[in-house]
Amino acid sequence: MTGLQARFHLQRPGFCLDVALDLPARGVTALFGPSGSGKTTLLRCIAGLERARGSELVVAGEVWQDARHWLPPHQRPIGYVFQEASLFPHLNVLDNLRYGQRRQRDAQRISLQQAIDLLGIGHLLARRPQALSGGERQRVAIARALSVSPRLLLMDEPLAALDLQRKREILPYLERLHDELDMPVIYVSHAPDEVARLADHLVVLDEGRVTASGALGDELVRFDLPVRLGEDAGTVLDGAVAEIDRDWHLARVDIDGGSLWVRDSGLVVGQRVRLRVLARDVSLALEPGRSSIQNLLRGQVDAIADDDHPGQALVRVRVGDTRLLARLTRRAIASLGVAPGQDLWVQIKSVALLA
Amino acid sequence: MTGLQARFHLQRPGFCLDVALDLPARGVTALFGPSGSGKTTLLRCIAGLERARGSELVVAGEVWQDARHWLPPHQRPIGYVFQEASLFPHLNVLDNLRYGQRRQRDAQRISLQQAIDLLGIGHLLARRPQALSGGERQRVAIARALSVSPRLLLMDEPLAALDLQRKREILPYLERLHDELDMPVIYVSHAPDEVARLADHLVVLDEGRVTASGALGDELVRFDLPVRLGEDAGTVLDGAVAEIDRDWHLARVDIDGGSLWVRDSGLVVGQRVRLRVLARDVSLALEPGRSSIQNLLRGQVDAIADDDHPGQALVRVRVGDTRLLARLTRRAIASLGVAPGQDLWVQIKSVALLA
Amino acid sequence: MLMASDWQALWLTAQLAAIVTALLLVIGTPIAWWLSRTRSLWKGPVAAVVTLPLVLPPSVLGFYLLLAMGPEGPLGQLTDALGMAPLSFSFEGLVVASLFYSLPFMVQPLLAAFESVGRRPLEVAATLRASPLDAFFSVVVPLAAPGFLTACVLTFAHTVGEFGVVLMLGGNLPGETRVASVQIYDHVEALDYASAHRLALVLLIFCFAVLLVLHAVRLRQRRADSSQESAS
Amino acid sequence: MLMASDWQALWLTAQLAAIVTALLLVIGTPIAWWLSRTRSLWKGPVAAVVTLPLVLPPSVLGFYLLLAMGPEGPLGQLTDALGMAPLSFSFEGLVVASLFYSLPFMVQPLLAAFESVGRRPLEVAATLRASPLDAFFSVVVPLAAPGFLTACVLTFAHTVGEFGVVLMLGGNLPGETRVASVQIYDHVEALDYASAHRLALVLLIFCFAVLLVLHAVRLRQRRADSSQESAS
Amino acid sequence: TIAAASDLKFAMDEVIAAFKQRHPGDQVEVVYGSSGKFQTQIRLGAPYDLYFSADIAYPRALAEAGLAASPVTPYAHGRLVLWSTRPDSRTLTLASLADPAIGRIAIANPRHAPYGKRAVEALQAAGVWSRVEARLVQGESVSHAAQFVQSGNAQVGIIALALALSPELARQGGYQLIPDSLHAPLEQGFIITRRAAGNALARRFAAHMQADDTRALMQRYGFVLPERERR
Ligand SMILES: Nc1ncnc2c1ncn2[C@@H]1O[C@H](COP(=O)(O)OP(=O)(O)OP(=O)(O)O)[C@@H](O)[C@H]1O
Ligand SMILES: Nc1ncnc2c1ncn2[C@@H]1O[C@H](COP(=O)(O)OP(=O)(O)OP(=O)(O)O)[C@@H](O)[C@H]1O
Ligand SMILES: [Mg+2]
Ligand SMILES: [Mg+2]
Repeated sequence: MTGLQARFHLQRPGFCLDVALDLPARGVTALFGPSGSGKTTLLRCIAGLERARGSELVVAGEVWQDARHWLPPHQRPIGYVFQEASLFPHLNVLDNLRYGQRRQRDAQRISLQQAIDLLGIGHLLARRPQALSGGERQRVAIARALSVSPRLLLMDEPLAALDLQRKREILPYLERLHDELDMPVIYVSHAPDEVARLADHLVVLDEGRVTASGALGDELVRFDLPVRLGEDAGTVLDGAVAEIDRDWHLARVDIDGGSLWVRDSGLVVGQRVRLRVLARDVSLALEPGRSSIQNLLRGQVDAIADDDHPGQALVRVRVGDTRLLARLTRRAIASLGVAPGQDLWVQIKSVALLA
Repeated sequence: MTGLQARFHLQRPGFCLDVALDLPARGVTALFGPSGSGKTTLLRCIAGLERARGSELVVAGEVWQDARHWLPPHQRPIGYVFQEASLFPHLNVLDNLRYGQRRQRDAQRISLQQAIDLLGIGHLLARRPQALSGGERQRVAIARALSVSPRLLLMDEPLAALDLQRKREILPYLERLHDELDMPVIYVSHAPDEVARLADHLVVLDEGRVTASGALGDELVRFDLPVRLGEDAGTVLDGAVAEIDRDWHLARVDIDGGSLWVRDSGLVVGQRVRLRVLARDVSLALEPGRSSIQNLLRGQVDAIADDDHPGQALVRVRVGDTRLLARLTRRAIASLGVAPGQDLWVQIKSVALLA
Repeated sequence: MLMASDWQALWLTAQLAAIVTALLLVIGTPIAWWLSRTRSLWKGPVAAVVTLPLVLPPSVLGFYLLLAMGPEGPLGQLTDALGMAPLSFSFEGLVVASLFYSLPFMVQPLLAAFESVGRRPLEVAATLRASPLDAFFSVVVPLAAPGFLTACVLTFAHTVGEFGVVLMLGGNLPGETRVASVQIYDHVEALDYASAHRLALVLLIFCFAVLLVLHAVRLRQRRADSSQESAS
Repeated sequence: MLMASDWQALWLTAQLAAIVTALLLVIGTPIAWWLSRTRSLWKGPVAAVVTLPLVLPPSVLGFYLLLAMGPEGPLGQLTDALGMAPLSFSFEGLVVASLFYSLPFMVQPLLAAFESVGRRPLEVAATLRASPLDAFFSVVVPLAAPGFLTACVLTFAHTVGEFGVVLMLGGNLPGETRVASVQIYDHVEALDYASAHRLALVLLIFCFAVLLVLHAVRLRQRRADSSQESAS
Repeated sequence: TIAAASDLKFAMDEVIAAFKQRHPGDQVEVVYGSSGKFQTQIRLGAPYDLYFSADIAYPRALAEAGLAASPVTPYAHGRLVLWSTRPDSRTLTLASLADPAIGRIAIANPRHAPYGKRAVEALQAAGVWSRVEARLVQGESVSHAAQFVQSGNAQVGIIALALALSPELARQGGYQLIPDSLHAPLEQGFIITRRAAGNALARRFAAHMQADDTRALMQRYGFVLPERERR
């Protein structure tokens, strides 16, 4: 009786949201889907901002709405980052932040000061929202949603207007929040790297319907995944740090079937980490050569599938129990004679450490 | 006397825009910079929405503003996509689009119908903006900016709320527009792949000042580039299609110093194309091995520079007159003995065809 | 049910209210727009002055207007110089007086509406080649529509009910200045309550119908908007 | 410069206008809010009815109120049943009458202001744990501030200038119902123009000052906002 | 509290002053206004103790309705005058009004103001009605009619003598009496209202109205006094 069980049915002229969802009790659920597929509408339903007949929503065993109950939005313990920042124009930044803080009912679990620091908005506190840049507004909106110490966080493309550098600062903070506070997050994003980094669970919407829903790792290696991730197709691996090479600032992470070297940024031996390997970074070789590619694993071809482009294919390779995707040209597959069952070397040019 | 020459000085509490710019007469100029660095403010100055003393702006030899002249915004032949879609709430989508079209002075050079089709907003024409999703609004805003057949297009993060698929459809259209219509574009974006794909020219802003400005290719191989492109560091190469391999859907593109195989998507022999090679996709090897990596060039190490992370370095390699960046771990550099002047093999896992 | 003079008075009232509302729309809009945009120090005083006609008792305002329209008064001298007939005891005089008296009802609601439009829609219009004037009509006016409606409703209703000024200045000439409000007043003063009740009732029904139509327009517009929900 | 009775009348006027404005704020706000949110079919008629007091000539309205407050009228019977003194010819009666008469000036501008606030700010407030009532005060009221200001200005000024109703209903009792507008009217009727001018001038100056302060408040608020430019 | 017709304003102020001198402890307030309005208000419970009407018909109606605590007492007759700011104002007659060059003629509203009603009668009796009718403007009261003339918007007014004698008007123009044979008498009367039935002060004031010096005073202010016998 934990997690989030939802069934929404909302009819609009030209659009119909019709979803049944069962999301895990913790972690980040990424909501993916093309423009106009109903992501925002779904978040609004969860927040209680849209009222649809015959809908049901149970969060952590509490009934928020069903045929007889209706918890009004202001009594739902959520935080909501709207797609447009929607700050209160009559309040300055600090008062926008305080607005929610003053009204929270539960114990304050999130330090507003820390959020302010991490989002880099300390110097803006006295300003009116009208005097902020687009990215600044968005950061304030994130801090404001956190100010109520929500028990469920709904974020509608919160990082869309931010530069890479900022994203890199904010993402780990969000990760920590949901890890430490045990606060599930539903996160709409168009950026596969954000999703890969943050999400544990993936829900794909299309024309108001759920077309895929499952654990992130499982979903990503599905060839028929309805989201075309394109350049960002890849896999997510969980592993543990086995060794730190201080001289070269590298860390060895053991995964099932081998180990990979990743950049070290203060890891400790034994720590559990998540790695992301993009299909485009994986190449296959018949013999190990002397190249700058440091990660070389022994693997076996599992399956070959079409890719977006006819000149390319996705090859799934098993390394122990780990499955990796490799993107190759058809010609390379032919010239190396790659076929299911074949043993070969897997070269990984680059491994991203996610968490 | 072509191109755009600008000098703006705008003082705000806590922020000062102080730029002198000289942009080329055609092509796309990408405006890059962290949140709050003044990108929107710069666009607003160019559009005439901010009026700063002692500013100068000359576009294609016409003085738009200087000490004595001031061309009011509505007489500047620009198209502006605002950072927030800013559609007129009292008009439906079609009337929003017609608003500009009715008022354009010059000949209509852009087919509104075509823009509508390409932006996929045909089914939304009768709706009010309030009934659109975030991405739908943004697409309408792009079409509306084009509806005036501008001679200079200013776009403030126009694709931020769009999914990859949509971006992939819209980007080529924007490319074609600026190619065919000879309409310079100034494009604010946080997405390096958009920039790399579209831009010919890069301007980097930081705290209201220009910290870099130049042709995209030149800027990208500068080690000291103030934009930290991170995973997206790389180079852009110009070449010509030399051969088409119909069986494998591949095309060979000759660049200075060698040739590269890229995915073919309807190229013709002799066509000039732009290629993008990310540093993360380039590996170096002492001897050519048998791997799935199809692009192998002979090159010479030019220089080695620090990268974001101490465990890594960027190596610049000369292939003929072409310069490529490779991202390697420090340990790989040591174990292969990579040093300036050294000859070796350059393996390129993936080449993106941009235009 | 009503006497002929009652119908005449009603017709005169309708004309007066319609003309005054139309003229004030033309006069009040630029004033309100200027007030909403200016940063001049005059803004406060001008806004206050525009409201002042309200605080004088109507018959006193009428008295001062009577003085002004007399041969010695500035308005009287003006009409004289222009070779026009004096304004007092004429329909034109009532129109002029009502313009003064009802000005605040036009300007204040418009001012509030213009202030809530903000600058962004105008900026967008400018980038779409709309001149400031064009943008005003194509963007500001539709966005400020509820304010315009309020302003017109208040102005119209108030001109209908206005009576002190008219009484003071009109001379009660049938067909010229004897509007419905004065007529009802006369009935009451003459203790002819039955006539007063009837005329008042007809006036109320007439105005109720006018107001209902205006509100229906607004309502339908709002419906159209919000059947597609909020946001922007 | 003024006689004692003038000061008394001014003081009474200030009290009346302040009390009426304050009460109407309390009465008009929920009406306007309901009108701005409802989708009921009653919306149009109610909005029209709320405006109707405007179209009756004030002294006629006063006459009907007098009937209503008289021993036979519904209000008179009510006060009687409650063991209260009759309302007619008392300050309380003036307050009640002014509430009727000035209601449109409060409701209409508020209605327009509420309609322009839109739904989004309320949604945001709800996600930040504000109950609807809380959100109304913490979000809607500040966002509708220009509308509140307009409403209060019009109500206040109009109550000051109101006179037909007061004369009919108040009976011109010094210290009880003889407000400044009636006093000026008396001076004019008695052909005592000098006194009328003086009192009118003082009244104008007083109201000008009040209005200036109100506008200054609005202005300063706007300045604070827009010194940092538009957008949102 | 006394409710008095507007045309009494100048006389009544002095009457009250004299009364206060004689009865120093007594508090008297006076309110001036239109007689018709007062009648309505008294019917509906206005707190007036004495009602001095410009038209005796109003207090009579009240008395019939049982709202009077005294018989209806006539206290004066009003006189009509032609008043104008023209230099030749003292030579004007009703007949001369027929000349269109005279301009606009202001009268009080004949529907509810007694002086207006009598003015119309006088114009009709003088045989000029049809020639002046189009040039008549109606004021709400006699003082309003006087203001029309004062401000120059009308040229001649038919108003109460009491008003024409007021300092303000006496200063600005001249008057010519209209023979009272041309119209029904402007009989003015007062009553003590029912609410003041037990009010000794009201009785004292009523008595004061009948005193000789008061009558002399009234005469000075342009009222013709009724025969004593008519009491
Ligand atoms: N108020 C509304 N009234 C009617 N239709 C609406 C309304 N809001 C959104 N829609 C439509 O509902 C569909 C889903 O909208 P929604 O905002 O949920 O999309 P989304 O997945 O969030 O898209 P985006 O990524 O562009 O923000 C769209 O087709 C949209 O046009
Ligand atoms: N109206 C204003 N008044 C005062 N300061 C402002 C105003 N608008 C923006 N600023 C400030 O000016 C600076 C530049 O803002 P600008 O909007 O140009 O940034 P930007 O580069 O577009 O950022 P983003 O990527 O977040 O949109 C910021 O520090 C911002 O806070
Ligand atoms: Mg959305
Ligand atoms: Mg910006």
